[in-house]
Amino acid sequence: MIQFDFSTIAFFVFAVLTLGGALGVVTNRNLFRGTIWLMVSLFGVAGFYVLLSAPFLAAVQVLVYIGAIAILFTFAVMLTRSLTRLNVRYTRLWPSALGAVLLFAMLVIGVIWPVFGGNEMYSLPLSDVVRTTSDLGVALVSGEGYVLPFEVASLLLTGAMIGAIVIARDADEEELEQ
Amino acid sequence: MVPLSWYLIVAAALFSIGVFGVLSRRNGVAVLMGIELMLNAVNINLVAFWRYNTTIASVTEPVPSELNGVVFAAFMFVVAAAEVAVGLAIIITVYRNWRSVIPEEADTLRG
Amino acid sequence: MDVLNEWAFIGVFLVLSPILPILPIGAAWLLRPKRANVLKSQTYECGVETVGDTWVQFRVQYYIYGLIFLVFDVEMVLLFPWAVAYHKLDFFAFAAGLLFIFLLTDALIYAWRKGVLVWR
Amino acid sequence: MDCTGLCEVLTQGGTDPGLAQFLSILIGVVLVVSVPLVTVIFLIWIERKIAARIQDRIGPNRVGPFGLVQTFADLIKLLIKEDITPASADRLLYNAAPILSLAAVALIWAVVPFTPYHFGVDLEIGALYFVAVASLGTLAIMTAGWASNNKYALLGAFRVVALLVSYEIPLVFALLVPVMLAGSMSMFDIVNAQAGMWFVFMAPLAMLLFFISSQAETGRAPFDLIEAESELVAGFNIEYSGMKFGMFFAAEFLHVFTNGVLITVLFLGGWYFPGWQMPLIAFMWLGLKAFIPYFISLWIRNTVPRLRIDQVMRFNWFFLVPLSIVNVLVLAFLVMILKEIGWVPVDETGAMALADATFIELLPMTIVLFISNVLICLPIINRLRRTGSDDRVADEQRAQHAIAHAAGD
Repeated sequence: MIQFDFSTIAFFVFAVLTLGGALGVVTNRNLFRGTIWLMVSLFGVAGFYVLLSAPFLAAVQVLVYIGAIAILFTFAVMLTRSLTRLNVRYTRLWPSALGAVLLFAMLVIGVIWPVFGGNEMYSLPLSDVVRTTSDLGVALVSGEGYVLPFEVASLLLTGAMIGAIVIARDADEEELEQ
Repeated sequence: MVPLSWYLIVAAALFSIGVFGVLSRRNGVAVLMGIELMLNAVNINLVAFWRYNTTIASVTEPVPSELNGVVFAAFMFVVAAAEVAVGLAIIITVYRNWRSVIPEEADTLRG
Repeated sequence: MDVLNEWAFIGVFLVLSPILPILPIGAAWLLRPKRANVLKSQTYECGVETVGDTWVQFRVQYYIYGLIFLVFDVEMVLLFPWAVAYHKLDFFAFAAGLLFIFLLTDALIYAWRKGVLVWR
Repeated sequence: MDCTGLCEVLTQGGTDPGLAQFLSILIGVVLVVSVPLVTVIFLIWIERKIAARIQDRIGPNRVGPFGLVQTFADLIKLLIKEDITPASADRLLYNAAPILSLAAVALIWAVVPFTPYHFGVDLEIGALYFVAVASLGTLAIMTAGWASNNKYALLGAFRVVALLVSYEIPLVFALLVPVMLAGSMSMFDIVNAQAGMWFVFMAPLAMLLFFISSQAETGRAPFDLIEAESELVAGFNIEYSGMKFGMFFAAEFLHVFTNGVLITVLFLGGWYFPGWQMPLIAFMWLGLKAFIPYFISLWIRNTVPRLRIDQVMRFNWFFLVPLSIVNVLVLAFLVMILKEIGWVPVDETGAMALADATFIELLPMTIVLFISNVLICLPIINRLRRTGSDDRVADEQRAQHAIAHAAGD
């Protein structure tokens, strides 16, 4: 059935990294450590991208999440300082744990296993060939491709940057006045 | 190679952990971390479906729709980045004004 | 499967490269004197005992730099495929990339005009 | 998976194919890892010698011939130094940070093509891999600062991270230029595209930007204000001692040379040298060429005074970032136009292909691009000069004002 070759072992390693890291994020009382766990988890996700033959996404995952979003999270943790020492404060701990377990069970038993589990069609990728980054570039900017979302993404980023600067700057000016 | 359902199960587990994080934490930064986990679970699904479901007709002539999974995932990065940037900026400002990072306590706008 | 073979190399590299620093640190751990005492392991700040929190209040400025960096980093996600495909693009596709850069430069100009880029 | 070379030999010798493949990968990794390991030991000696000569000293000369064994003596000294972990530190992260710091630099070497036949691995996304791996170093610094649980360490880490992320933007924009010219992110393809003409002649500005920002990425003078070892506390590594401190320094020494190698691969034509091509000599060319940016980096480190943080930030956001964006735009536009008038070598599908072009074919294109770069630079240099003198005048006025004020009291 399932061969234990290199990629299968790698799959399990990345699954452990991803899910273990995610559990670390939600259970750690210290937010900085939570950020580090988040990075471990997202690093595992980058590994999945490699296994799924999308190495470009893997590099981007490391670049964007570990290089930038992690830094942003640590800055935010330090800027809202007293919280790092806050004892862990959960609201609705058990209801939400139960809800999450139920959600998982529903997804697996209700959707994933009946639809994709025994289906031979989804046991192997349909084609061995994969597209390169160069093809991705052509698809992103060609007229019949994704050029409109491409430009909208740029607008979204511009909007997010201006918005975030406006919001964060208020706090900065207030502080300088004091 | 592992079958598609394994990726979906891992993604479902990641999504559920993210939901747990969002629902149970009171700290705004921790809630955003949970949302990041959920977004990444979605991304795994997008790329996995793409990998297992796309037929590539010809190697030399790429059709844009053969890359939809990767393109969607790339746009998800954009969305995630915008969300983190604005979300954390709001949390910082709320903290400076109310000395609190608990979303429920910033309720001045409530009618 | 050739691609995975390459990445297997990176995977092994990823596991082995921490060994490079771990070996000397481990050797030092075996050889070095271990005579810790309370005074030695205090926080090294200025000789006087540490006062207050380590988590001093930081300025929002740091966050704004991180934020602009994040936006440019994500821009790279979409620009690198464009740059790789640049050699075979027609003029329309090329102009789409230029428009993308221009739109983001707007945000930079806004930040510039608002003066948030100046370290105060 | 394919099985060639060493793997093939092992399989014929009776080893299980999977094991043979794993072994061949393992041996490859060990070989590639050992290159930076051996290099860093000699780099420390070279750097100390060069620094000493610039400062009119002799440098290490007691242990071994020309002091060559000095580094090993220092290593032994570091091995038997006491290593203190502060009581209030986060032990796990405190110990992980120096390991991650050096590993992040060593990982870059996986994609460096040494010769046409000797390289770790030729990733399709090599250039992006290098940026992604380098960002692990930023996280290591942040972790070190936080885990030390020390005000100065944390402040130092914050400043250094703000500086690193700021200078990463011009670095990545400069990296776009060789990627655009070669039409690939693979380091191997980038070197091959320089067979006829090195990119340094087509895009000198991009190389300059890459060099300046990589100098900042290593935290060397004039960008070492965070560390400022001669006047301030050490910054993010204040609490580190013994071998862990040594690892941060080894990472820095190695990073400088790694940047030299990367500049060589991206802009100085890698293993190519006019009229002389052989595998082993190719390796030598790469090393020799890498020494040029490395030496200039050391030269700057030992002669240029340290800048203030506001100056460093202003230099980046008001000069380097706009300049790097303009550089990419102008280059993209010019190459597009040159392709229309037929000055760019193309393959049969009409796509730009520099790899098979000869020096003569590339010459017109290179001249146009070079002149455009000079034209961009001229107003920028003028602007920099004016800003510098304005600043100086303002500083002097402020000083005089202060003196007059003091005398008036």
